[in-house]
This record gives sequence, C-alpha cells and structure tokens, in this order.
Amino acid sequence: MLELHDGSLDVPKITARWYEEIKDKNFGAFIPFIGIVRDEFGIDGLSFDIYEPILNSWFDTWQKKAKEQGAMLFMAHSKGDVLNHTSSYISAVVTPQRKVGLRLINDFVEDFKASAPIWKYDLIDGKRVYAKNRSQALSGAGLLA
Amino acid sequence: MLELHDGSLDVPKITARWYEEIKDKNFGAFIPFIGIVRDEFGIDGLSFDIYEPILNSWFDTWQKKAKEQGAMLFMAHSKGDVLNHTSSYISAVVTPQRKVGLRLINDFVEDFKASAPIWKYDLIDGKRVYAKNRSQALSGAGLLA
Amino acid sequence: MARIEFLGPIGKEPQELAISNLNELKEIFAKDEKLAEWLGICAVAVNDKIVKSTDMKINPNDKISLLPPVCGG
Amino acid sequence: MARIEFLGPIGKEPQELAISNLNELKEIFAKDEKLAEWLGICAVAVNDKIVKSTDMKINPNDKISLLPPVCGG
Repeated sequence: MLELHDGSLDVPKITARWYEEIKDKNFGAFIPFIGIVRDEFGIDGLSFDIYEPILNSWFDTWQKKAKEQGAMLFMAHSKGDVLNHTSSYISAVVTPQRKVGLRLINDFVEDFKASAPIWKYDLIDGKRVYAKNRSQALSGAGLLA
Repeated sequence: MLELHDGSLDVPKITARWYEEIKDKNFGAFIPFIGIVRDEFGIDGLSFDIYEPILNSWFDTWQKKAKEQGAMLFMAHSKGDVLNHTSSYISAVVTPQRKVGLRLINDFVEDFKASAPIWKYDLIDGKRVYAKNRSQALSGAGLLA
Repeated sequence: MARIEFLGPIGKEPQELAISNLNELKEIFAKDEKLAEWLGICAVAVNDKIVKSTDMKINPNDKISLLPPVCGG
Repeated sequence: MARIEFLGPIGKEPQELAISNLNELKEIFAKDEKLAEWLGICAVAVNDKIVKSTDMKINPNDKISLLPPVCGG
C-alpha cells in the first residue's frame, strides 16, 4: 500500500487506519517509521516533487520482497509543502516475527533514501531551494555525461 | 516513559498520545514497535506477570543510554490477560536522525526480550499455562543451583 | 530475617529466613523439592538488583527475589 | 520522436527529439549549457525503467527521463 498526500501527513489517522487493516490478520509485529520535518538550516519546512511511475514500481518490487518473507509494507509520503514539526513520510512493516520486521524496516528505509524518485526542497522565505547537498545521486547516474 | 496497562493496549490512542508529546520537540524520526498477540498453538490469548521494581530500573538504564544519543524511549506493556489479535506491547524511540533510531529500537527490543522481568502465560481453555519453552533465562541464572 | 520472593510462575509463597549470605540460602533451597526444577534457571536479585555471586552478604530486612525465565512482549 | 523529460529541480521543459539511441542523445546534450551541471549526477530512465547503458535502442514514442539526486522522507 503506497499513498501520496498533498501536504503534511496526519500521522495518528494514517497509522491507526493501517493498524485496523492488519490487526486481525495474525501478524505479530507492526513497525511504523515516521519522519518529522526538523526546524534546521533556517527553513520553514520542506517541499517535495515525486515521480510517481518509478516510485510505484520501486515500491512494488519491495512489496514482493516483503511478501516472500511473509511480511507486508505500507508507505505514505507528502507532495508539495510540509511545514516544520509535521510529518512528510511514514512507512511501516508488518511481519509474523519481530526480527524479520526490524531488519526489513531498516533495509526498506535505507533503500528508500537511496532510490525513491523524490526531490526535496527547503522552504526559505517563501522560496523552494533544492536540497542538493543532502541529496544522493541514483545508481547509474552520469550515464549521459 | 514507561506505562503498564491492565489488559490489551489501545494502540492508536497510545501511539497518538506519544506522537503529540514529541512532535514539536524537533526530533526527526519516531519509530514505534507494536507487538500483537498471534493466534497460534491453540491459545485464546496471553497473560502477563510483571515485576515492576526491576522493570523500572531496567527501563531507566535504557532511557539514560538513549538520552546520551539525543534520543528518547517510550514503552507500554499489558498486565494480565490479552486476547489474540490485540496488542500487549508497544515501544517507541524518537531521535534526531533515523540511523540512530533504527539501531536503538532494534537493540532496545532485543534486550527487552532478554532482560525485562515479565512472565508470559498461554491462555488455554481458561487456564494460564507458563510459556516455559518460549522463555529465556536471565543473565546470571542458576546462581543457587 | 530476609524475605524471599518467588516471582512469576514459580507459584510459591514468600518465606522469611535467617540467613547471612546467599550460600546459606543455596543450602536451604537444595533440600526444597518444589524448587528443584527452578534453581537452575532462576536469576537472583537482592533488593531488586540482580546479583552474580553467592558470597553476597545478606542483611536482616533484605529482599531476595527469584526470577524465572522471562518472555515479555 | 522520443520525448525527454527533466524531472524534479532541473526545471527544463520537455523536449521531442528524433534519436535512435542514447549515444545520440548524449551528443545533443553535450552542447546544452543548461544541462552541464546536471548530466554528471542524473540517472536516466527509458519508459520508466532506469537504464545503465547508452547502447540502448530508442524507439519513436519512447519516454526518456532524467532523474537528478534524490532525497525522500
């Protein structure tokens, strides 16, 4: 389950909805990871562009990988502006056993940071400034250089 | 923050309360781990005994360890009976940075399993049966043998 | 008298015993058939701190706890 | 004509180009000053699949995307 929202994520509502969805399905562990925008570098918030076709196929690949381990993944991400101290990103894993779940949420979030086609901008004085030096080149970058 | 509840945990309510408590404190990641009782071994649920004085000091030691890394821990656990498909355990870490948080929640939950003075019973036909073969001897066990 | 508590599933009432160290407790417990299955797998706390040596001196009013294998979560 | 899209912060309008492989695209882009800062750090997708070789044949109606460095979350 991958969902994109305009602006900040309603953390209690989204995580409660996911929990309701899985609680009777005999999983033993539900592990959400919630990202909150920090007030740092003098920003008012962050803003995001997402390229959905590649995000969807990236997520589907991970969902398949999770299913092979009896697990399931959820993810929600913001599009557009997200102010400081609100959430732009939630992912969650549900698994029968905790060890698989803790490893999976770690690997999933790490690969999300390296691979998900999402671009981050700092909101400074009402302007969007690409967070270039906090961004990572994708695998295969430089092909046309 | 360590809290004990009689019976099942209200997951959306507890995690929402923790999130409200931390969201304006400039942490970047909030990572709950939610344990749900699985329908397995023919049980109707689980039941728990807790020895609170040692649980409290164990938790305080971890809270100090978390603070040294700029992080904070939360934990909720059930006392008494908890039926299948409801939650008996929630822990959460909040950190400035995700990597510290993902490592900390993993290490905390692992040590919780090995060290927290909590005894688990299967609920079978209305009786409490000590889950002996799923339990771990504490470090230092056998001192009086 | 020290107070001995048997936690969780041991299911034994607390005892009050006049002992001055854990070695004495070990000798007394060796004769208790009900404890035979538990001693090898229980950790021991004195005043809510887990201890690793039986040389530990026990004072009157100390609380000693036997902690069987755990399984939280 | 293949359609070229410049994603995220590149801020350049899509282009339609008659090319038959990515090497031709590389030659065309080498002359585009606006792209100089981006080519070394962008990955390339053809029809939404990231590709690792410029030998890739391009068909009319293919969609080519340039993906600059990412930072989700």
